[in-house]
Amino acid sequence: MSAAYAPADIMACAMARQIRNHEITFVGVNSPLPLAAVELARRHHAPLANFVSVGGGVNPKVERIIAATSSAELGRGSASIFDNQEVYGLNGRGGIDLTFLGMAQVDASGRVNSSYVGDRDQPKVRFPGGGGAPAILPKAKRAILWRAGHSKNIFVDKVEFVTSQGNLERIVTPLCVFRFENGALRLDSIHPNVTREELADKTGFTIPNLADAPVTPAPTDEELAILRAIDPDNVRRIEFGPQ
Amino acid sequence: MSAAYAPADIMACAMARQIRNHEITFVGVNSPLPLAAVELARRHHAPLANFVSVGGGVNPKVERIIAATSSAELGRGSASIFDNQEVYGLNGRGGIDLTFLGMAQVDASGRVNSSYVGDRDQPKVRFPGGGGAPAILPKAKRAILWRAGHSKNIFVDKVEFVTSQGNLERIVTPLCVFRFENGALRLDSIHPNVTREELADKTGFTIPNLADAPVTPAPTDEELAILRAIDPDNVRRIEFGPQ
Amino acid sequence: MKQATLEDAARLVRDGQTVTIGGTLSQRIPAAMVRELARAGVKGLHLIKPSPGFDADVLAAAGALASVRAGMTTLEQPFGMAPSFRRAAEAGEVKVIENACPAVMASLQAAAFGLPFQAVAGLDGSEVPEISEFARVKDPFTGDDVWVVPAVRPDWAILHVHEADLRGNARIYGTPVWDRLMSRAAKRVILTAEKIMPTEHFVAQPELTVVSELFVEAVVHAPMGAWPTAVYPDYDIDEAAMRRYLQLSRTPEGFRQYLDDTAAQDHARIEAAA
Amino acid sequence: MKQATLEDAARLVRDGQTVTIGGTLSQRIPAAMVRELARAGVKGLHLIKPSPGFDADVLAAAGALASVRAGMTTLEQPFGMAPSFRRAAEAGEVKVIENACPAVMASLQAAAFGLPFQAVAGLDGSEVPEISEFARVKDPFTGDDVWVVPAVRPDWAILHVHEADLRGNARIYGTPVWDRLMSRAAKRVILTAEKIMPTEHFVAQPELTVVSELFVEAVVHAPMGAWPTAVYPDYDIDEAAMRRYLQLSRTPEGFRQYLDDTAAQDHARIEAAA
Repeated sequence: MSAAYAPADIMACAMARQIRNHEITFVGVNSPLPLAAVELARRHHAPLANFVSVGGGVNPKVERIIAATSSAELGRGSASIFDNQEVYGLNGRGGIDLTFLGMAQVDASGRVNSSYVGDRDQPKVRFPGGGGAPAILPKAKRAILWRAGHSKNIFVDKVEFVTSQGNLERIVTPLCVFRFENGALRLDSIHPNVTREELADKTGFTIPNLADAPVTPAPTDEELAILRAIDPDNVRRIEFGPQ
Repeated sequence: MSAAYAPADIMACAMARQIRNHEITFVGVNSPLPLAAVELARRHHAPLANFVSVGGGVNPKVERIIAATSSAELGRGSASIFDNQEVYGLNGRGGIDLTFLGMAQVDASGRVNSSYVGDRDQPKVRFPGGGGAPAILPKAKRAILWRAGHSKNIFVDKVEFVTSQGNLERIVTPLCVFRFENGALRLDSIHPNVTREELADKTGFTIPNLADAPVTPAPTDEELAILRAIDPDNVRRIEFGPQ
Repeated sequence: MKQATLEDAARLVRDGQTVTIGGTLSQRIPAAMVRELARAGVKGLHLIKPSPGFDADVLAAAGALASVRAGMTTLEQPFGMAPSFRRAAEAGEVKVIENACPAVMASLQAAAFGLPFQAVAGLDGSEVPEISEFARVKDPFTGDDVWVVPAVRPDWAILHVHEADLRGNARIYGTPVWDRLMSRAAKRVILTAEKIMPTEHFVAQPELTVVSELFVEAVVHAPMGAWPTAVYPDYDIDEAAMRRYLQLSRTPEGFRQYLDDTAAQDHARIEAAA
Repeated sequence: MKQATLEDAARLVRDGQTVTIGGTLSQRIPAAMVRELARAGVKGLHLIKPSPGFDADVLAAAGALASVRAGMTTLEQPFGMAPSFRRAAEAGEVKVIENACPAVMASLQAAAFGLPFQAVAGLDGSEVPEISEFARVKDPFTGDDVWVVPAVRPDWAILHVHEADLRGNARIYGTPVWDRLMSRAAKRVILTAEKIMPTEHFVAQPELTVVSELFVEAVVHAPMGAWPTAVYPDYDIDEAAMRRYLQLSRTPEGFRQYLDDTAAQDHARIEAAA
């Protein structure tokens, strides 16, 4: 039995559980939740995980979760500094084991659109762009996407434009975890207190194994205690907007 | 009227006179004579010449001429360190105004062989290789070659293999200075006390303007004084072997 | 020119030129110089930068941008996307050369080494190369197809650094992000610096120098020159100032007011430093 | 393994592998490790290095080299060319992949960024590309022909550094020559270090770290580990020792004696340091 927790907390736990000792995990910009996940993992089950931050650190000391993960704060306590050329060199030669990547939209086939919707030269919606994802998704051994929302505008049947695709393993949302298998998204687990109806309603494609998938293990007291310790101000929830 | 001087001295002076304020001059490995020329120029007529050394320095302090010019000593007093990637980046984007390059052989058309003579897989003579010259000669705005010897084995009519060619401007030897013009080597000047006969005898190609070329101005007292100050042990003469 | 005022340095940048700008998103952006470019009314700039943010937004609000070649443009959490950039992109006023960070990096690397083009790792399955300035080349050694991008050589790299001397040597503490590469890729560099230090400071530890004097055209002493973006470890993002900018920049009049409001401060800080 | 003896680290390198070796000519060569490879009797190595020197000569004398991809191989003034390398090359025992320093660099850069090939600037008029592993590619953006070289990813980068910690972070003072690139291009790195320092030393100025712990397989504490080559500013070339090496290495028996003579010293220095 766990204490009360927010969607961001179970997302951080679900992400943290994928982080392994000795592997190299990369966290890029705009990533307070993955940052929380890495620090949770390092303090919980994976103290020997290697963590490369786009903020320049190789195994930096993280005392507090921050919103702007491109900050050079994430070089603090590191014994070396990786600038962005280093990061993409490491990625290009296959050195990243696990990466977390944000995205604007994803479809039933695991294809990501972070570019635009509508006409290319005068788009209806301009997204930020894929960042490094078009090159990281195919090169990292495992990629985990996340999004702090879950709606039919985000989880679509077929994206209009493919910004990136590749070695997608899981997608973590406030409602569930998807797993990418044989070219399609399946339900890995549904979060506690989310109904299968609600999930189906808010997802723009048919989930093949909606009925069978297990429930995501709730955050343990230990996990929640660590999250509170490293993030007393709940910065990890910032992507959910004002609470 | 000048004091007595060695061939290395007039060579250093002839090279130094080509160095200009504000330009970027590059000196690579195995280059005590060019190093002496640069430091002479900086202390004589070109105090604002920029000097990039393969030893890592950008405008390093040079107190003594050294034999091994790849030494990191040539980063001493520099405000930044250029590793070799930096040097070849600068070269590739056209940032080197003047370069000094050694060579094994050169022919009447200004083509350099620093690779081998004879069969490629079992050469009669294996030279050190062209180093960076194949990429520097075409990219530097002006290149000055030098060689501490002058014989028919060095100055040949036609090289068997072209290691490099390009923006050759002059070649400085113990006997003369050649100038490269319209695809051919001409005599820029003949050193004092060298006869035109001797020069012709020791050169493996016909010098078109042998009779007309002027005499190289002898080192001035001021130039010689600077050379002695920066190189009291005559390291600049080392390429001539034991004296 | 080397030692320069903000105005003098801004005048170096001409209409229609290609610029690359240091820092990333809302981190170590040469914001005072970017505002001065907006005040100077420069037009038609082509921005190449893997990860623009506050810089692209201000230049978009100023109507100074013709195109942006970027992997991702955002102000990052807690601000979200760059709204003026987004507006200009959606209106078709700014041409977005859809890209990926390492592809923009490759265009700059090619420029830095004098190469006509460079390959980009990854990109399998992405449609980005199909709608942008990429080309397929057959690897002559394996026969495999690979995406390549052209060299792009900016006229200017505009960088904000922790420390510079008046010759143009500069240090950045923590990640230099893309600044090292930018300083090599561009034809010339404009520096704004938190502190001006004597050359001996750089000579004492030359391995720490990120930008060499050889590359630099102008050095502006600009304390707080990245404000309201962050300069680690000196100051963090000024969230209130950022929100005020976001509020004002919604309209052309508001943006003009923002430029006017910040002008005195931008110039006073630099005068006080001189 | 990380912390290792010279013997343990040398055993990592297998017959027929591709290696790149730090330093240049007679500067900061990991000479103790190179001698140990010769003692271990490793054969058929492929050396890729823009500017080999003492390393190539020792490995050639040991009969350990199958090929050398280099721009220039020499011991530099005041020693002249590398005589054992020259002898092996002229006898056809070592395949010389005729090259240019920036082309070897390009092969390593391509490896470091995971690219199949890279273009090389310059080379106009040179016959080097015609006899070596180069290919002509048409620049798809301009239609111009350009020389490219394949990526070469060494199995090992063997580097001698001023300071390392036991996790593999390392500093080099003065020019790192090609070592920074080599540490990224190779699959894994073997370090020998003048000094072992605590990790806090690197954390205090992380911008000075040239090699990251992520890349490193083994760290050997090897004071004077570059002897008889130079480590600026700690020690210069030992000219007498270099001449003794040149004298002994003229014959196989002499070279064997050289390895034996130096073995006690190489190992004693490392034991004393441990």
